[in-house]
Amino acid sequence: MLKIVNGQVYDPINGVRGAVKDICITGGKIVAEEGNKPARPGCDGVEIIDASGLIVMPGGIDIHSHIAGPKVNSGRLLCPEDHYDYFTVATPWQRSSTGYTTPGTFLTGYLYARMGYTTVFEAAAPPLKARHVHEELQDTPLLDTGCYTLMGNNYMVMKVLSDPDGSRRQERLRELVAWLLGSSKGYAVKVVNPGGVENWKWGRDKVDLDTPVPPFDVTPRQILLGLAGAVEELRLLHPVHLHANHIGQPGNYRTTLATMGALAGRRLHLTHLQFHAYEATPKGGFRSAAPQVAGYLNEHPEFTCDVGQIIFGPATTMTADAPLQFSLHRLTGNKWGNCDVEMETGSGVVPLVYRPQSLPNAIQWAIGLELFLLVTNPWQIFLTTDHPNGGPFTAYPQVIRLLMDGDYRRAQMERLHPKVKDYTLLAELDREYTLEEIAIITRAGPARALGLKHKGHLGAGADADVAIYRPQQDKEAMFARPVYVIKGGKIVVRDGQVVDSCYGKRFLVSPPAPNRLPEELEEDFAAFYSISLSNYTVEDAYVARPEVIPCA
Amino acid sequence: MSIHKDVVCTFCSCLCDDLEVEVENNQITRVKSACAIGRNKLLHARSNLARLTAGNKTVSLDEALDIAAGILKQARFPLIYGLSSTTVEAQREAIAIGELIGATIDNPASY
Amino acid sequence: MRLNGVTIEDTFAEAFTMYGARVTVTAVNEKWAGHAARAATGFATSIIGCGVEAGIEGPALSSPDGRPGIDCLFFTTSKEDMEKQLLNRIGQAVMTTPTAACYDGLVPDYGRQEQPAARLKIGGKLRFFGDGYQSSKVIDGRRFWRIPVMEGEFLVQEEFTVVKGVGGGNFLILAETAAAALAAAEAAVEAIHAVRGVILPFPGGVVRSGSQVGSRYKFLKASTNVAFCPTLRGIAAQTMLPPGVNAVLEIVIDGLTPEAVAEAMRVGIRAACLEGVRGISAGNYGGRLGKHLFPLRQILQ
Amino acid sequence: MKASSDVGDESVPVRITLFLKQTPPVPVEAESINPESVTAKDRREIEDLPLWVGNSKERVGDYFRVEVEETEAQQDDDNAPLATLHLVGDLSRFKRLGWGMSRGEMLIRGSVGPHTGAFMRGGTLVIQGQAGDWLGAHMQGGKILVQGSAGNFAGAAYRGYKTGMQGGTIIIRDDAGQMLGARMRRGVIAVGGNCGDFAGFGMAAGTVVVRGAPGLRAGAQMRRGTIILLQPGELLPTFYYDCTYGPLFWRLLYNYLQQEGFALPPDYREMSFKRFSGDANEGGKGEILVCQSLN
Amino acid sequence: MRHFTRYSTLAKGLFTPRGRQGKKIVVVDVRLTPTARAADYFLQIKPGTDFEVFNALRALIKGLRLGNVDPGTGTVAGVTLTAWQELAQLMQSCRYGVVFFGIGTTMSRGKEMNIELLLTLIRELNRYTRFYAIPMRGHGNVTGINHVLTWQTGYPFAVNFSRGYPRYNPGEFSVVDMLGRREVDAAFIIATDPGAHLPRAAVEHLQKIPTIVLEPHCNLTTPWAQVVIPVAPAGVGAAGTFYRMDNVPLRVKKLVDFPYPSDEEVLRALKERIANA
Repeated sequence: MLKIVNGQVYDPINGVRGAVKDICITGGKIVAEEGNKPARPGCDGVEIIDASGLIVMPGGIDIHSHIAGPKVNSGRLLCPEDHYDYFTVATPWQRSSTGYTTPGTFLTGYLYARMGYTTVFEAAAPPLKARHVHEELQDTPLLDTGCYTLMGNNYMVMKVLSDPDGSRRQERLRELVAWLLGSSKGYAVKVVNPGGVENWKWGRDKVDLDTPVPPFDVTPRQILLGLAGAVEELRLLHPVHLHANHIGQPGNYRTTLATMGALAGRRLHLTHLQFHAYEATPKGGFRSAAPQVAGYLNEHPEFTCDVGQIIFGPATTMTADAPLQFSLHRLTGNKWGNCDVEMETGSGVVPLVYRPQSLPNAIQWAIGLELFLLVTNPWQIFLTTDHPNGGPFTAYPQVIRLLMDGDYRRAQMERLHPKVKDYTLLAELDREYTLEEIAIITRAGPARALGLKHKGHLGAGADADVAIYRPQQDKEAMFARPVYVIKGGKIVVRDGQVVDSCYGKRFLVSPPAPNRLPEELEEDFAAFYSISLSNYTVEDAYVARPEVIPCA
Repeated sequence: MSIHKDVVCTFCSCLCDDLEVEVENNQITRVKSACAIGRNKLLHARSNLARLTAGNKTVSLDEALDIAAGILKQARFPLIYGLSSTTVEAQREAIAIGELIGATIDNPASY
Repeated sequence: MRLNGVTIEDTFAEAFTMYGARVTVTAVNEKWAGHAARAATGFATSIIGCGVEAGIEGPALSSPDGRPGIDCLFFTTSKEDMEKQLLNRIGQAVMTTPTAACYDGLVPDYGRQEQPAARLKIGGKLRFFGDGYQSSKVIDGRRFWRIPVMEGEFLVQEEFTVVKGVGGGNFLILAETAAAALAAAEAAVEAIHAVRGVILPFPGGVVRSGSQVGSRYKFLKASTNVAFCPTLRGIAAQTMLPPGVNAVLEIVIDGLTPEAVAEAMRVGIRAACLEGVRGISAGNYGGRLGKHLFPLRQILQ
Repeated sequence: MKASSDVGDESVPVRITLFLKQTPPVPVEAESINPESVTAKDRREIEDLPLWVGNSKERVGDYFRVEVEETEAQQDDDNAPLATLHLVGDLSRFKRLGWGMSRGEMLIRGSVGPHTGAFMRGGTLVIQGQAGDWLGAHMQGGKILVQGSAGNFAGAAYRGYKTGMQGGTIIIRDDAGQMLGARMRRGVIAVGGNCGDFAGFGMAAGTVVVRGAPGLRAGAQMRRGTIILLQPGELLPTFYYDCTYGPLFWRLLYNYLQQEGFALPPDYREMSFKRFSGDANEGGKGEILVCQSLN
Repeated sequence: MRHFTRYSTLAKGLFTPRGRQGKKIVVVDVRLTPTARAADYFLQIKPGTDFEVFNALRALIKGLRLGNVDPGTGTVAGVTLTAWQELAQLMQSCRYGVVFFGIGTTMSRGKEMNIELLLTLIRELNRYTRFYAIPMRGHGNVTGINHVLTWQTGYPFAVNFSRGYPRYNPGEFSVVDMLGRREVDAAFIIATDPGAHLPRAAVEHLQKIPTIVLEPHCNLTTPWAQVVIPVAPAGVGAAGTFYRMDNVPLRVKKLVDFPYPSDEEVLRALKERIANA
């Protein structure tokens, strides 16, 4: 048994706002305190952590990060220069590894844990290569993980959607989504630029919500509504996880608003919203549309989002949004890797550097922070950098400081291109996040949005993932180096250093549907896939510690 | 007799995964759908097997492992090479060994 | 004090700080280097009307490309003016001259200890004439621009050094006749040519229309030097002409250092003390104009 | 007061000489050996500097006999005087000598292994022997003089980087290998002998001079910069002939090379060149100047 | 070996229902191979000119002229300019193109620079259409070791751990170079046959140092290796993951029992022995 005593606890799900409270841990779970019996160190195998004067929070949860799988590995492969100067040396409890914006799997686990994060979701797994995602997650220590299955440009999904018979269409789609999730051992449905990736493969330009997309002539709107419907019918805990169309393009906030409008009243998670909140300027540039987008979110509590804050410095952009990556390559002249996953999706990788003196980058930076500050309900907005697209996740403490410390934020604004004030209103925003709000956007909120009832809080029954920080004026320093991090009841980080190693769980779902490919599609699979159907499903061997989260 | 369907051929990197393999008495007796080389490789998988030796003497696996561990631990600039026809699961272990002994790891992709 | 029978008046030449730059022009031969240098330093007698004072200092101390070269000196009252003038003059006079190239001549620095006042981007701006085809080379820590021209390439150094120099060093030759004044002035100019670090910006090194500060007309900053005009000896109260003097000529010296100016004055005055010269004086504004004072008698000792 | 006088005491100019005692059995990484790291250290301290011998950490003293002698050596530009460092012996198994050095002088009487002078920022590195691969890779300043030949990737970039050498001068008296000055962005490389394929590959700026026979594909992928071939070689068809002329900057460069110890006959100064611009696939703003005639 | 029938030229797909028909196959090689015979076009180039080929194709696709190559009679790499122009046109105007390249390109003069240029060519072709490049990997799971090394260490091959963390430098830490320079003092060979495919100098050095081999069958390395530990071959006697040359991971099966443990088991035992010794 492990007992954390006298800490100031921030546990928003249980309404604890800084009260001094003891946390008891047994068997990897948080348990109710047994009366007032003082636990004595050394007795009854009780280990005590004296958290007097320290801040105790649930372990951090990253709802959207690219940490494992084919395109992350392409990024590592493409950029050895990202790795030379950033490495860990092997110790008895730590493997060696390298990488800054695309750390190796071991280092990814250590770096997250060293910030107090204990759960991370890989945001994009193409089903055909899902085995690869799981192989990497198997090698990612100290974290509970899961992955989202890409479906927004899947041929079989589009084929089903092209069925004119409405009820058959819905049923088939439900079965197909369930099967794709099951085969890929995914946790949620990920949609990336629905229809747009496929359209680009045909050498065509960007799509609007109602542009028919070859080869089945279904529209992005149909894909989106169809998948959202299937997700609801399957009672998945996390709604459609959407990377909307027109990412990064001036004027795209209209598409973002139209997308939200199409799903108003239903649940939806919009990822890296910063990249989708640009208003066009007459000269072809963009300005912040954070007020419009945040305004809409404020009236629609059914939606959640994560920000995709950009961080100045190097980043490696990687996404299933192949057309975006191609245009970034053309724009920057930087190297570009692209991968086409036969029936399912595309993807691309381009390294780049965000610079405060670049006006577009400065505006992007400001838009991200504006969204944080303008969305009033912290349960609707979560901290991400869309790692490593907006910058590495290791910058989260810096973002937390930007949110909590207005003076620091204003000082950082001075580094920016001076014209940024003409295109954003960040300078006028004085809101500062409280510790409780930080606990919501980094833990409690993502847990709730993911439907993980035993995560993101410190009540009895929760997984014993705890981060203990020393309060400091400099919030970046505070969140960068927890005093303790406890994963599944085990102390894994002390004073910001990894002291123990273990591997976490993988979250899976089991939707109420037969776990097989709808019969009508078997022929297509056999004809058009390059592998046999029986070799498609990710075997149980690839998930050593599964945890199936029951559907609602 | 048992029939394995959708078998993956590991001969080359095409990894054709539609082979049908018949096994009888722990012997592969028939291979369908494979190319000539793949079929041959499967049919003769159990012939010409290597022998457990150390310094040309037959040894037990334990002894061989002891000798191998001794060589690798002592080496000051060891090389781990190959890994091109084995599983990722084995490759992982080889990398872990490489890290333990401070080796250089390379595979045929380097030339 | 008398020198060779000429009275050296007990006065001082009053000079002021100017910004100076040395530009080395090289070309395939002396002829074409001369064309470029003369054009670049042409019409640069006085800051009052030309915006710059310039002249040929002499054969180049060092020629980076090993070809015949000429050092030119330029003086202005501000760094901004210097940049404007060098851009115009190098761009219009050196870039245009066949085979000519242009280097910062203050390398090696002209015996100065203090830091240069500035380095002006000259080649670094002229380069845009290359319309995107210009290219640069860094050789031994210095950047040169190569601008494609019809004959080949114009090579010009990216930066030119500007130092604080001295403008308006001077002396006056007070002679019995205009002919005697001219002969003395020519002798002085000839002698000063041997001195490095100075130029005589006026035509032939001599100026006859010396000026006084201010004027009765509001729109003029300077006007004729009434005190030394022989035709005004009778009516002008401030006349400073000794008896027997019927013509005065002035030698004006701009230099990179006060020492160089003093040296030029010394050799110039010595050479000017010829038959028919009554006295040597200097433009002295009572110490109001500049911080550099060159007392004639002290210089000559 | 005391501290400053201490510094004064320690900064007597010295020459430190390391004599190789035994050839190591496996490659050694010796970035610990450069003028900065040995300055103001006594013999024992220098002997205690680390060496990576294969996969184990050993000491400089295990492989070198160290001699420290006071000399009249000149003051370096920077505040404290630096030791002049001499290394004696066949060091071709030693990697990373002079890695990142920023000032002082290092003289190696023997051959060296790969990465010598990589990331160098200043000072002078003289190698009286052969140099391995990646000589002066990513160099930013200073000067490397190799009196023998150098391997591949001299002045080049490591895998993945867009930019290799960013300043300084590398002079190789004899031959150089492939990828000479690949992806360089500033600086001068001069080779007295022949060089391998891909000289100046992907250059963004800077100058590569090759006196002997160039390999194939010189200047492939170059965006800007200059390759000067004093002996003609085969060029890729994405280089276009412009004109034959005598660029003035060559005279400046000639003088500079002469001054830095890269001797060329006097008539080379007046040479005219065929100018080719390329690589057209990358915009064509680079140039290859091929010696045309000696006037 | 079924690349032609199952994956490339003959394979039918959603958008290529007629298989071989409707596809254009171009083979560029130094000799007439069976593959070349099956192609629509065969361009026989001079050995070692891959770089020149890619360079010229890049230029032609951009509409650039070639210096010193006569537009009418000129050749590049031994093939007429006209043929290259046709190929460039074909590549630019196709709907979806793939370049399969093999060790002829990676091993001929220019080596990795050939690949860099080829990939640049492919990148640029994507301004006009979709174009891809796939390396033809020989060994069954060489793609897998590249992947696992990359996700664990950050680098795909030539990874050195001598200082306790991964470092990468092909040429310095690659097998042929290290053995050629006689730097290695012990070798551990797993699931490959260096005796059969490494250059002679490299093999000679291997024969001089203690070499341990993990290998199911007798091959050209086992006779002289100091320690030979036979294992069950993957995909026959042991299950596990293989990555196809286009990066698709598949699980290979165990079909029959072998008298030997799998590589994985041997390696794990060895790891523990080393760690606990």
